[in-house]
Amino acid sequence: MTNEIVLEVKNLKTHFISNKGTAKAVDGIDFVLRKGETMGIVGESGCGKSMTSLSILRLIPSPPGKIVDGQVLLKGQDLVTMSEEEIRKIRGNRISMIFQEPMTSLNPVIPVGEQIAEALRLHQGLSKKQAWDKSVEMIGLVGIPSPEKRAKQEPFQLSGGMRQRIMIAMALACTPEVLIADEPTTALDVTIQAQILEIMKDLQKKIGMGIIFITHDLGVVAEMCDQVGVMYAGQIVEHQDTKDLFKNPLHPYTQGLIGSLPKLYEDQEELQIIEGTVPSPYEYPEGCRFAERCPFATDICIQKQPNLIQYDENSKVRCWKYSDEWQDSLTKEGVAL
Amino acid sequence: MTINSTEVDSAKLILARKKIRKEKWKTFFMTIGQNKAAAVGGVIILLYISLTLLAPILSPYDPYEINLPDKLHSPSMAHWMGTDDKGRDILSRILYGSRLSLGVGFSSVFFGAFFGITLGLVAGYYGKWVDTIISRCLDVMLAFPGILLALAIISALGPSLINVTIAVGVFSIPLFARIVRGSTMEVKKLEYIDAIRTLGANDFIIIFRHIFPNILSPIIVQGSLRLATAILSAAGLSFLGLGAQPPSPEWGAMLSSGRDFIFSAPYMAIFPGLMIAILVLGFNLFGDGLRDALDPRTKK
Amino acid sequence: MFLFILKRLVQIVPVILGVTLVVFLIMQMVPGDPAVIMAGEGASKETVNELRENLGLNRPLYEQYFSYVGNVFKGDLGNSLKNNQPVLDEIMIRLPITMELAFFSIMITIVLGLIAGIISAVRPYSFSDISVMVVALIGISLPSFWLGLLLMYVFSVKLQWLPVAGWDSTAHIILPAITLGAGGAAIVARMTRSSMLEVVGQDYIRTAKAKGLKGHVIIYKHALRNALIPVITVVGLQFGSLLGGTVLVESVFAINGLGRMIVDAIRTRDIPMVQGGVLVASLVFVFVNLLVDVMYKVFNKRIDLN
Amino acid sequence: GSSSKSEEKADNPTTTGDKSGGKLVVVRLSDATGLDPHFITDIPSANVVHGKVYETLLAFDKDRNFAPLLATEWNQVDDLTWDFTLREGVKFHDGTPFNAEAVKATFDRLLDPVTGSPQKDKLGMISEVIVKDDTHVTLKLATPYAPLLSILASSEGSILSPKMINETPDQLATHPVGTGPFVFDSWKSGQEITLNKNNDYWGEKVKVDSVVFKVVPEDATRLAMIESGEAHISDQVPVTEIERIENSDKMNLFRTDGLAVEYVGFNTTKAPFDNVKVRQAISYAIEREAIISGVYNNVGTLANVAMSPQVFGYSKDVKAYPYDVNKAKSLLKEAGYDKGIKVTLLTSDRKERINMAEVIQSQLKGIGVDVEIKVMEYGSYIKEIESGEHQMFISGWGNATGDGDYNQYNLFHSASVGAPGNNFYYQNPVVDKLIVQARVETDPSKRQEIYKQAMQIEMDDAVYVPIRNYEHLAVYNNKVENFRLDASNYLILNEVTVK
Amino acid sequence: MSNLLKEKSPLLKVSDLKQHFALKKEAIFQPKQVVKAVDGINFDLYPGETLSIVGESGCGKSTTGRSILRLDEPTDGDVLFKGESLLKMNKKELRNVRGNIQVIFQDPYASLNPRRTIRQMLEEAMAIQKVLPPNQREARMLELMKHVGLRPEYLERYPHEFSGGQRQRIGIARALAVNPEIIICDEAVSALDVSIQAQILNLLKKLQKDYDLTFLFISHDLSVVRHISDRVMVMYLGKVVEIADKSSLFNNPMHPYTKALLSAIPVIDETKRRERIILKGDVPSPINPPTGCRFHTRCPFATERCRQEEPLLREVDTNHSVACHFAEELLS
Ligand SMILES: Nc1ncnc2c1ncn2[C@@H]1O[C@H](COP(=O)(O)OP(=O)(O)OP(=O)(O)O)[C@@H](O)[C@H]1O
Ligand SMILES: Nc1ncnc2c1ncn2[C@@H]1O[C@H](COP(=O)(O)OP(=O)(O)OP(=O)(O)O)[C@@H](O)[C@H]1O
Ligand SMILES: [Mg+2]
Ligand SMILES: [Mg+2]
Repeated sequence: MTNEIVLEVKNLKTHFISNKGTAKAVDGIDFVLRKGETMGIVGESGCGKSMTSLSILRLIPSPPGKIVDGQVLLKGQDLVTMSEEEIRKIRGNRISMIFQEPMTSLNPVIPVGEQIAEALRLHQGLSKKQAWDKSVEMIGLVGIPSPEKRAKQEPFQLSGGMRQRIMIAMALACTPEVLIADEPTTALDVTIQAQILEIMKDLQKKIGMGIIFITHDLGVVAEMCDQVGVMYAGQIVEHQDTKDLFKNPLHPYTQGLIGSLPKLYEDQEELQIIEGTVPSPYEYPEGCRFAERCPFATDICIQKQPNLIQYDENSKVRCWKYSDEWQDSLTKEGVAL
Repeated sequence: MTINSTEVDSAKLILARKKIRKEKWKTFFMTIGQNKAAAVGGVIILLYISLTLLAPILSPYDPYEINLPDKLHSPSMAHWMGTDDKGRDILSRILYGSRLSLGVGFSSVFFGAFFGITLGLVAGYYGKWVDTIISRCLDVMLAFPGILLALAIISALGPSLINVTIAVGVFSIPLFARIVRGSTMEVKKLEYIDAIRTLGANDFIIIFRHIFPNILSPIIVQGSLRLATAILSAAGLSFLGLGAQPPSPEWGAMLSSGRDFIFSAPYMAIFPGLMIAILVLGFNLFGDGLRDALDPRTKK
Repeated sequence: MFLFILKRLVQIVPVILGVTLVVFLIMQMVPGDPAVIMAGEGASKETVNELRENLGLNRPLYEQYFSYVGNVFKGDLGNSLKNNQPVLDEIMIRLPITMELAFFSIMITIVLGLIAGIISAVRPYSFSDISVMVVALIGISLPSFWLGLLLMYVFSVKLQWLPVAGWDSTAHIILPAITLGAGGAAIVARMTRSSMLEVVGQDYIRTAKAKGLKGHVIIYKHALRNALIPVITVVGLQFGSLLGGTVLVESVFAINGLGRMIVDAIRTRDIPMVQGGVLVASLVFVFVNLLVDVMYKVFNKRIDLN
Repeated sequence: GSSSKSEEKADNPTTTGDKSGGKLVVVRLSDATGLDPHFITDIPSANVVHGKVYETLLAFDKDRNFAPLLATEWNQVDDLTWDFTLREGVKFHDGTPFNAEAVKATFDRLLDPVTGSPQKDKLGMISEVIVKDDTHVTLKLATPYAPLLSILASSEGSILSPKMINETPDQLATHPVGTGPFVFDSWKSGQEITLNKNNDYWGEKVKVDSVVFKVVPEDATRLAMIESGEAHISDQVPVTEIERIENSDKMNLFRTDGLAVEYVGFNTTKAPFDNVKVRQAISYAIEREAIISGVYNNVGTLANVAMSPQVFGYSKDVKAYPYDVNKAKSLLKEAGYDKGIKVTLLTSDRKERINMAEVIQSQLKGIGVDVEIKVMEYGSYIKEIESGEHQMFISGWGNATGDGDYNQYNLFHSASVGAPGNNFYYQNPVVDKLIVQARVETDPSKRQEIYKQAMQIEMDDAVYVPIRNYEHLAVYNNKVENFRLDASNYLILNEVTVK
Repeated sequence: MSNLLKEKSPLLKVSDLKQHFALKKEAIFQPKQVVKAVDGINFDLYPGETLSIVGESGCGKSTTGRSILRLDEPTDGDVLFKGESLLKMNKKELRNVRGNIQVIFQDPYASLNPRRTIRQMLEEAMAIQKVLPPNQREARMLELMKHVGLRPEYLERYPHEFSGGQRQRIGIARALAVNPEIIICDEAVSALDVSIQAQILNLLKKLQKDYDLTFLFISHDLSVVRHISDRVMVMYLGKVVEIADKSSLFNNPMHPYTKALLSAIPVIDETKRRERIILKGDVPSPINPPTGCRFHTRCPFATERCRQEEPLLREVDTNHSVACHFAEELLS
């Protein structure tokens, strides 16, 4: 991990403020992404994965959404405080996104080639003709046969897999430094998913961008990512290199998550489960957000929020269990592990 | 489980049930209340309804009493909205007329909704040839520009407020039917309908207990917007002299007789015109607000 | 596409047949003997009977209907009872006028409606949005004939900027077209707004933003085209009520159009005229709907999927 | 540019050059139904051609005396024979000369059953038209008929081009060809009819270049057009606008007494109006003066019988029932209706009539008669009163000829029960006899006396309540001069000038 | 275990089931287009077992389930429930027998009527099938709620007041209310997060034991399928391509499609990853399915024969049937 840092997110907080109250969708996210590296973000539905990715490019629906705190540094340049005009020049150019739903993320009435070419004309100042040619080239690059023909078609004429590839082509057209992929394969079949993941890996090798890969599928993470952040209730609760995470999950939530997956090559009578439900983003508990469901929770977990602490060189975890206070709280209570 | 604990349980349950009912209404009104437009619309409608009920108390004069020497007084302290060409107090007539105008609106929409919903449910649920036949018939009805259909019906039945109601109702049948048919086809595909079918429910239960309640919101929205149009259409028919019979103070008829005085005594047309416009506005606001409030997309 | 249009054209036939049947039946229910009305005040019984015989009003109903439908397909809509002119000729005098009025009104509806709707949608809940929408709501709520009289009073009688009534010059078109188009414009404005707001919330708009496109490109290139799809349908439906609305507006502004012709014909029990008029009005309506469907299909190719 | 300016000029009917007489624009409620006098049954249609395109043998002058027109002299030889001397040097608009043959061709067409003219009956007593020479013609009658001249002076007596009659009779309905001061130009159905000045007219030529009859159905719109100068004359004026017109410096009002009357009729065969006491009670209870002033704004005069003072045979000595509520009440009591009755009052959808109905409804409330108003659109209204299902109805009777026979025979003779006009379903042998007697009586003063007797009986039987003698109104822009309406509501345009 | 099963008579026997949907015609002269969603499939379902159907989106899994229940009227074939033909029943007979086969649907949001409380749903279900005398239903409802792990006072609530996992439990309770013998789970856990999914899977397993249920489990998630099933059936474009005991199928997939499918699943444990077979192209449309073997367009081993001749489903090993001409050759 000697590569230069391209993106650094510091204490990012995105809240939704409405008359129902404040939903802390993203509540203090920190991470670092290096050139050529893939970072995975996993977590259950609603934990704030998408909002994190949208916040980076300031695409959260506003109102009611608002970035209330933090920095997003692209090679040291803060995106959060930039003018709208400046960030527009970064979007689709230096940082690109791929969205979850290939069905709805393309404009249904514009030929796909044009949808790609549009960004090229804007950011790279290409002529109409040049942009179109480049766009056709990109479509070929993501493995769609007869790209000239496909470029002229509209999204409804393409299959889901093809559309997602178009999305990838669009995102990569301007050779961005950072690619944010928000559940790019969730809507696809496994065999198609395998195709897409393969293409993404190939292209990353060619272009060398850093990827933020958002998913809830731990299997995909295992295959795609170098390091993983596990999110729970708007926060990162654990951050490790991928191999370590699956070998040695630190946070009780990560442990529960891995445990509740049915294993493909093992027989299990019963699956391990995490009791309870995720707290509402409108009213997070004061202490650890997972405490309510945590088999190890003690008083301190309920009273005080843990910080994301450095566990070892490449691992961080947000859990009292790994803190210095843990032993104290246990002895005070007199509970033995 | 002992008998005792079940009893306790069911007592708890009944309480819970009551609370839920109450809250259901409360949330309904809250959602409406939160939508400013709907709230304004609702207030306007309530105001009109109370005018309707209180007309006998509020009216300063007999709305039918002809008093020729007092004709065409412009608005004054004695006659806030002036008097008409027969010396009747316009305010009193408007107050009494709200009954008729609202009545025409509500009953025609009810009429149209009743047949429209039934046809729409049947067409949407059974599909196939039933749908084809009903849809073609609706096409025929829709192919008539609405007011022409109403005109033809009224000239067949003779001009009267009831016939206006029927005529206006008839041309809202296809509108309701289309909406209901569409929603029915949508809801029919949902899994909970499959679920009730796999439980062995018959068509009647499926249509009326499971589909109908779930397509109510577009119906209500459509209904309140139709009310607006119905009142306007009825006024239009009265304008053509095909509506309420004299001396009834229906607003459309008042407006229609006032149009001869649009230059010399404009208040005769302006007040009923305003009353119609505001009422229609009320229903439009309410319907729109309702649509927003009931739309699951905006709710979430 | 060609086949689609052909299919739709074929479907029109039963609808038109249905229309003729309904009009025919309704006109049968209408009280008032056309022969008596034609003969005029104080005509003798013999005259009336003679007239009735000549008009074929003594034949059984179904016979009258079938011979009527047969003639319709030959392009013969019969003769007016009133002036004995071919109904088709009478209609052809007025149809262009009504179509012209409808055309200009629908233009007003579309242009005003779209502009207002876009202004509103670009900055939702802003002052301009709210004021445009308030005006739109008022526009919907005004009875059209009332609006027409008010406009006439202000612009023609008081200010004398525009002619009062008639259909002779461009200036004559303005007030009736506004009167007729206003309600529709308001509806289109509201539809455009809500449709735009919905489209703006769609994933592909987010994609467009993520590409770094400029705001106006997003609005006009990505959002508007999609937002127009439901608007087209509304405009199509609007055209229907517009045809109905011509009845009132043509009365107010003394325009010799189809709507007024039908109303007059109903009043005078000129049955062939009513039948012909309603038939043509329905045909126009049905064709406009076909046109709307075709446009809808062109704009929204996704429909092919289902 | 200049071209647009000239267009503007052409558009504006009031702009006239020195020489040109300009275009006169007349706006009216409804279009003509046809322009063939043998088929015209309504005044709005007749108004377009009568005295403008077509001329009659003789005409009424301002004072409703007979004046020569196409005939210079006439002479009743005996009860059944009339001689006419025709004007020389007159040509139809199509170039055909006007002569005795033309007169014969016209009347033969009218009387030929094949033509199917609804007006045939009015001149049905003519048995033969004899051409003596080019300028002399004789009418032979089957029965003596006193009112002959007045019918000949009406629209029904128009003389048509024999060329048209022989060659293209079907076109007469849309393309009238007569001898009048105006030449038919064009008819845009439902919109307007244009007549041009006849530059070859035999008499004094009209002052305007052309006249356009435009259809403008809305009262308010018509008035706005007159006020703004967009149109010049409107012959249908809402009575409620009189003050405004009179106060306006842009508009003038023309009023003239008409030949028609308006009355409330009873169906004498339908309970409770089969009882003469009930009819009388109602007659006492209606305050007619209030209607004239309140509803009609004093347009027209209080009628005493169902015949206008302008009509031959009128008598002012027959008195209507005075307003007397007590009498009315006691009569009702006598009739056994002291607990009140419910009746329906039928009217057509003319605004003034509806207003009148409302006022009557309110007046009759005073004697405990509960009136339900039934407004019917004209066609249905006619059907209803002809079917005899009605009770009380508001109606009027015009009189194109100005003769009492047209009035009494159609309204009260038992032969006219139902469709022809006796919608009272009134049958009184005495009255029948009197009416027939008046028909053949040639002595005007004796005829007058007979009509008076008949009318007195009708009044005693309280068949109807006379309300109003018509007064015709027209509004015209102050750029128009020398305009008048005649008693039959015809526009007289011969001398009109437009500034 | 599978041998034991075979000795029992099947609870449900599906033979040559076909479900073709006619597409709406665009124009009068256009030939009729048909989606062959399910195109002649055979299988048996034995009492007490869990048979899973897997395959990619659109291959006809749900349609199979719906055809069995006659939610869509099948085009051809037969379905025997305890030897009686479901397809030949009239409406009334069908309504009566329906209580025996219940469904749990994929979408926990769409499968509950939003206007009805849980109590109303359960009561109605029991009333329609007349499972218990009315006075005993209350107790039964409370029992059901306990079984699926919901609090009894939730009976009065409306569906929108529940989370996805809770809703799925309600759906399960409703299915159980009428004492069914077979439950068809159509993607019953696909919409849920893994932690919730685990809860529901455990619940289903428990209920199967308690009530002696038979499951037809439709899913595209192979790890879930492996966890829950006894036997697995793989479908591709409306056809069964392989059906076998779970262990046999997962350890020894025979059909090239099954192999590719299994290899495409992302696996956490690196040591267990198979060599990935990346299939080319997209799933063909069921409107004009390829001739011969439907998989030949994407099959790395396809030959001319595959293009011409449709392979039949044949038993290659005990309780392991596959529809591939070259199953044996490919094994080696
Ligand atoms: N418009 C909004 N108003 C209020 N809250 C919102 C809004 N959009 C998102 N949220 C909240 O933000 C939180 C995070 O949402 P986000 O979409 O980031 O979740 P996610 O992790 O991407 O989930 P998924 O896996 O379902 O995509 C959610 O709990 C949601 O309640
Ligand atoms: N009512 C219908 N009309 C027309 N085609 C249909 C209908 N229902 C299903 N289909 C088609 O039949 C095929 C099989 O659909 P089915 O829902 O059974 O697939 P599935 O295997 O359940 O897929 P998924 O995993 O996406 O649920 C699809 O191509 C689908 O489009
Ligand atoms: Mg997300
Ligand atoms: Mg499915």
